[in-house]
Amino acid sequence: MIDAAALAAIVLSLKLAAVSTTLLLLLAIPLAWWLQASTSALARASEILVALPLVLPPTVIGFYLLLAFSPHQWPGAQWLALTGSSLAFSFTGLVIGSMVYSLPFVVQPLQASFAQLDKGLLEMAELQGLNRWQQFAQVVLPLCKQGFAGAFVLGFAHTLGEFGVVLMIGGNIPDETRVASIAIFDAVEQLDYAAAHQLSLIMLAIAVVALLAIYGRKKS
Amino acid sequence: MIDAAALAAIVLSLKLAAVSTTLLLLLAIPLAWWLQASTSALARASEILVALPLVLPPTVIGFYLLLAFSPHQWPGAQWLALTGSSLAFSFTGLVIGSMVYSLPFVVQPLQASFAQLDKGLLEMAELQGLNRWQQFAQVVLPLCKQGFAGAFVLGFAHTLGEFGVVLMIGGNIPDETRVASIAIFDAVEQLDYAAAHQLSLIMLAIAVVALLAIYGRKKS
Amino acid sequence: MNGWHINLLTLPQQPDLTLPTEGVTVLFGQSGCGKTRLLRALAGLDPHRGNISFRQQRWLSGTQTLAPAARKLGMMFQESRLLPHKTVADNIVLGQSIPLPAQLIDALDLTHLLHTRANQLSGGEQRRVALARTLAHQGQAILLDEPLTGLDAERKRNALALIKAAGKEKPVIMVTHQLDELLHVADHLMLMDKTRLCDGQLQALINHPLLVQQRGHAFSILCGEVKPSANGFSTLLLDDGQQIRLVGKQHITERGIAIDARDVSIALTRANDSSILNIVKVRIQSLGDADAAYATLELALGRQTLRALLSGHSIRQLGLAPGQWVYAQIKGTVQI
Amino acid sequence: MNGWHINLLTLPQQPDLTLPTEGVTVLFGQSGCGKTRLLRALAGLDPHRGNISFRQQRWLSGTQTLAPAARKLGMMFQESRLLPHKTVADNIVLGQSIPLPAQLIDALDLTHLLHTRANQLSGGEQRRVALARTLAHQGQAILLDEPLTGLDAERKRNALALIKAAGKEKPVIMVTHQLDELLHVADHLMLMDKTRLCDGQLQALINHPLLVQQRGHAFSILCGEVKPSANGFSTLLLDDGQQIRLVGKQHITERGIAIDARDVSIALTRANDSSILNIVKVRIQSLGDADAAYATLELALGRQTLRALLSGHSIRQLGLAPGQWVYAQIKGTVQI
Amino acid sequence: ESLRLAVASNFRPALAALAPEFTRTTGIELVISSGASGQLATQILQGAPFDIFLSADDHYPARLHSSLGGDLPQTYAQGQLWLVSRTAANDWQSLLRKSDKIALANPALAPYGAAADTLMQSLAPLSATRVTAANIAQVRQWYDAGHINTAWLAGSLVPADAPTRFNLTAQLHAPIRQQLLVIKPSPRSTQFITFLLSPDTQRQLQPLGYDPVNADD
Ligand SMILES: Nc1ncnc2c1ncn2[C@@H]1O[C@H](COP(=O)(O)OP(=O)(O)OP(=O)(O)O)[C@@H](O)[C@H]1O
Ligand SMILES: Nc1ncnc2c1ncn2[C@@H]1O[C@H](COP(=O)(O)OP(=O)(O)OP(=O)(O)O)[C@@H](O)[C@H]1O
Ligand code: MOO
Ligand SMILES: [Mg+2]
Ligand SMILES: [Mg+2]
Repeated sequence: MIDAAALAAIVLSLKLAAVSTTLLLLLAIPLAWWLQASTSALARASEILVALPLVLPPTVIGFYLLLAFSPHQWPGAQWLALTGSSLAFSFTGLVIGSMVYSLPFVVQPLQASFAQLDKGLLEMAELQGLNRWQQFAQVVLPLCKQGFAGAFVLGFAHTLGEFGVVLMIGGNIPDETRVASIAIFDAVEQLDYAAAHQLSLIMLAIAVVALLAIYGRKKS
Repeated sequence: MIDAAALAAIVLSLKLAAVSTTLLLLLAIPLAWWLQASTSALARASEILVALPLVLPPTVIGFYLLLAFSPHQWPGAQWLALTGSSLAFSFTGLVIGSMVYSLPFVVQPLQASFAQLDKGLLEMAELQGLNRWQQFAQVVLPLCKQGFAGAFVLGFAHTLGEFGVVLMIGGNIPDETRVASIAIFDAVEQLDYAAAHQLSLIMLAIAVVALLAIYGRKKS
Repeated sequence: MNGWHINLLTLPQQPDLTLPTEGVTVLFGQSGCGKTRLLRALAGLDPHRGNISFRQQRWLSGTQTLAPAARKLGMMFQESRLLPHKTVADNIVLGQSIPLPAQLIDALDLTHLLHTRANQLSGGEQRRVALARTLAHQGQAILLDEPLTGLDAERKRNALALIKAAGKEKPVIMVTHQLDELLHVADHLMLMDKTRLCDGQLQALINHPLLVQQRGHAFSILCGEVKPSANGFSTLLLDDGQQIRLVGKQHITERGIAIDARDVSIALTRANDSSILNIVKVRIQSLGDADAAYATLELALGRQTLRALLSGHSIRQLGLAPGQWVYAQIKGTVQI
Repeated sequence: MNGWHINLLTLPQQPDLTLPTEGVTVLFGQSGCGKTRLLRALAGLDPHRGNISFRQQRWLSGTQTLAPAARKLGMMFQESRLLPHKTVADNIVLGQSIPLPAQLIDALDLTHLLHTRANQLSGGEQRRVALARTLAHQGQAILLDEPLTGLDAERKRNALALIKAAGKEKPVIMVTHQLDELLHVADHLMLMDKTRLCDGQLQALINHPLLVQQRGHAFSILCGEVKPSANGFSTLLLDDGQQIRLVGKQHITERGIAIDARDVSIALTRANDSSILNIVKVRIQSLGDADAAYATLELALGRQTLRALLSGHSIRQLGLAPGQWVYAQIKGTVQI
Repeated sequence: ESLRLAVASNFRPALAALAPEFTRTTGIELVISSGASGQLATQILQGAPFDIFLSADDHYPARLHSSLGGDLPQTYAQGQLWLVSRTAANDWQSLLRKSDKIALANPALAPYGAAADTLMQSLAPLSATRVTAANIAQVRQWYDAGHINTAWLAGSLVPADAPTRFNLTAQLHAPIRQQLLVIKPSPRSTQFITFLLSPDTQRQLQPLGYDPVNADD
């Protein structure tokens, strides 16, 4: 039924989403906490900075990432010097691109959730001797679980569906950067609607299963 | 400096974002409330349904919307019969498309925020004689303001940056459906990098001003 | 007409009772016995099965329930439940189109806090704001869940007077664990434990085991004709012609006085050189368990009963016996 | 060494005091006077300026502050602050690697609730869990912000005993509005109003205006040699050779007894036929304002002072005068 | 009066250069929407309000014609296929052999990509990584940003400063025919087609990177 190329694209998409979302959460959790806790001007500026990528179309973000990754530009040159390989047309590049693009979708629900957490419980937890990590695991995580679920869902699903950035910096290389969203786009462009429908359905099915797992657990 | 076409695109983008976000909030607020309050299977299913559009690339969502809007299909035919005009390639169509695509980004922060609201305050408010609307305005809104700010920012910014769906159902028609994100994309495609940079900067500036207005108010 | 008819099948006590139309009903019972759940059931906040009606209104009938808002109740929750972003003034009149209740605010010492936002209040200040809000509520009844916790003695006295006054206007149900609060405001009593709920007049239930178990010793309630204050005294004229005199600003109410059995001592002769004002002649009805360290005696005072808590030692030393006439010295009284 | 040295410039009372190493210090003051703020300052929860040290540790020095966790304090907040998603058992041992404190749990009647999640508890149950958690804390001191609100009398008695016991192990500071709680557990007292904070031994401050104003009448504290219980009595041997006898299971502690001035009456002769156990011979030191409805008399009892609240009427009738020897009848006592 | 044109991205600059002349002589405004040919075709199938579709190839117009009918597609320009590089090389075959990364448009979507693919197949096997772009403009972007040193481009997109460049149009077995299809016949549409196919206009295509249409095509 499904050809090997389509399957490879789906597997790659899942891998990209899993890696990006994991890294994103690691980055977004402390960031969101800082944004809601701090009243400094720096925090307000960062809040805006995080939201900014939102207003540019993904392909344009991809375009700017393309410029940033360029060996002629400082960041790209640094990366090349450090790792010996280029970020463009690589899985690592896609991960970075997806993270830049999905960051606000992960930070915002977390930040809103943290803002509503009863800070008195943290005071209590600190006096009871819980360290930072325990406070996070035993107080913040369970009490903000809706926020975490929201952040995870938005981040994961958004990365699965990510397309504009990947299109720009990916290069459509099978097994490396040819993710499912690109494959569906290709099919539509070729007016191969049957293939597009099939791939779309598979993506939706995967999403339903993933969401069921999250929301099913959440409400119990 | 800025040519009339670029200006028209920006104005159109702002109009689209304003209309879509307003309608989205009107739709998403009761929806998010229901999703967090209800324990019914229907609510869980709807929760998943709302998040589903996320996993498909925007151009593919645009493709399916295009099919749905088609006068050969039931929804498009109904609309045509009712209004005498087609949804595809119209501003109204863009609004609907943006709403479908941005709905999860508005619903999720609201839902997370509502889940953390102290329901005891609503019990109190009800006994004090506040009606539904007053409860919303005087209890939910001020206490979930971070969630509302998050929903608004994600919804508005995302619609400003919306591109894939608009590209597909809009048809890039000047003044009607050629929004700024498409204009930037066009400029990049035409290798007119200067125009792309200029438009991107304008969009970012608008975003900074809008975000400042939101976050500035929020923390005071 | 009556206040509440309550018959709830979904509480472990399965309460089935009728509360009076007016006055303060105190709901008393151990922590965790279900007091808050009962108040919530009355307010319609949880699903229940049974029947509740108030005056002519059906509030619950089977599982058909009248919405909380339609019951028109003022309720003070065990937690203060203020809107943190609103000022004290806005919290007090929340949802009620009334002017600021200046008298209440003054009596609860909130005037200086009117423009403070609720999230800047101390715990006791929050309680007072919540109480003001509830007492100012224009509804047809008031429910108070431990309204006086966290208040200092002075504020508590003022608050009790307000609650008592509110009971004159509409029925009030108040949860408390404190005996002094109960004695000050209760017209009617509901005594609850995890399985039972019984109710009745304060007079009838004052020595109910559920109450005595909590406070440790017995009370008496004496009623009589109240004579207005003269040269510093109010006088309660008992049915056998004897008098109880009370000094001070507060006057005896028609409801009488409550006397802690600890505050009653016995003498065989009337002491003429004692500072104790109230010495009444009584006949010993029963001695209680005179072998124990302490025993509660029941003393006939006219048609009423006075109780005295004496040490077994004293009982034996004085050779007290049922039927004997003795003098009861009453030191402390609580005007109820 | 000492417990706390506290010198805070950022509280309106500008407290500057030294608290003892052990025992229970009660912090008493009107609602809103700043008690919670002081406890929070001690716990390091708000920014402050000044000096705080505990034993040899500097907790605050200028604005340099030791982190709350490093102060190793058990603190019970005015709100219970339980983790709603955890069981009672998990809440009690939260953050402390200790086994479940079975004795505490039993004394606070929480055994049947150990596996209940905290969001399913009644208000009083929450308070008890929070108290158990705080008393089980392995830190070097304990802060309790109104720990007994919302508890019924029986639970309150048990909790007071636990708090008193905790004070034997490490210093405890406890906020309360309730006089009975204060008398039962206070070794040391901090009296606070919006502008002042003074501290001292319970004995020294028992009739401080800030305290009397709240409760309305005076107290006496009598100390002496305690003689072990014999045939149902404990005896407190006063310095002039007279005795106070107390009946019952509870025995007099070394700290003595507190006597409410309301519970003391005066007779000119010793009544031999009265049930009042304790009649002591005293000399009137001062009469107070005998023209008022009530007056507080000071009575010399050996080297100690006993206070009696009498009606002006009685004082005039008995013709009491300073220097006169009379008999004081003591009805109620509180063992402190 | 205006005429709505849906034009493949690669031809848009050329069209923009020709438009003023057309408007001046006919008084008809051109409303230009550009995009990927496949995307424009999809939209037209769903009723997009365009008068004329200018595709990057002959495939999409044929597909549309089979569903919509009407006049047959017509070739309006012939594409030039170029191989450009920053690396010096004597011939295009050795250039391809020594490149490590080669960018081309997706053969499945773009005729330039398909043409490039055919030429590369003839040299197989090549060691280079093939980086595939969604359209031919993207190939140029990659080249510009320095990610790619060797790229297959349309004549209209060849950078003026590329050190190595080969026009390989002649190597192709079949020309790259960019065809148009009239979606909504009208006198204005006819006017435009007449203008575009006129020898005058066709002559102007050469400097814009396209070969004129042969009279016999
Ligand atoms: N977060 C806050 N921000 C500003 N002011 C506050 C805040 N919390 C309390 N206050 C004010 O500080 C004063 C002291 O408050 P505190 O909570 O210490 O009182 P308290 O003595 O504990 O009273 P209570 O017995 O009512 O708990 C009060 O006037 C209160 O209004
Ligand atoms: N949300 C809840 N879910 C399940 N059980 C609850 C819930 N709230 C209270 N309970 C349980 O119901 C019983 C009665 O609770 P309730 O709050 O009515 O007690 P209460 O008499 O008001 O006690 P307190 O004096 O401590 O406030 C308790 O055993 C309590 O554990
Ligand atoms: O159809 Mo194009 O010319 O590859 O953008
Ligand atoms: Mg309760
Ligand atoms: Mg306090």
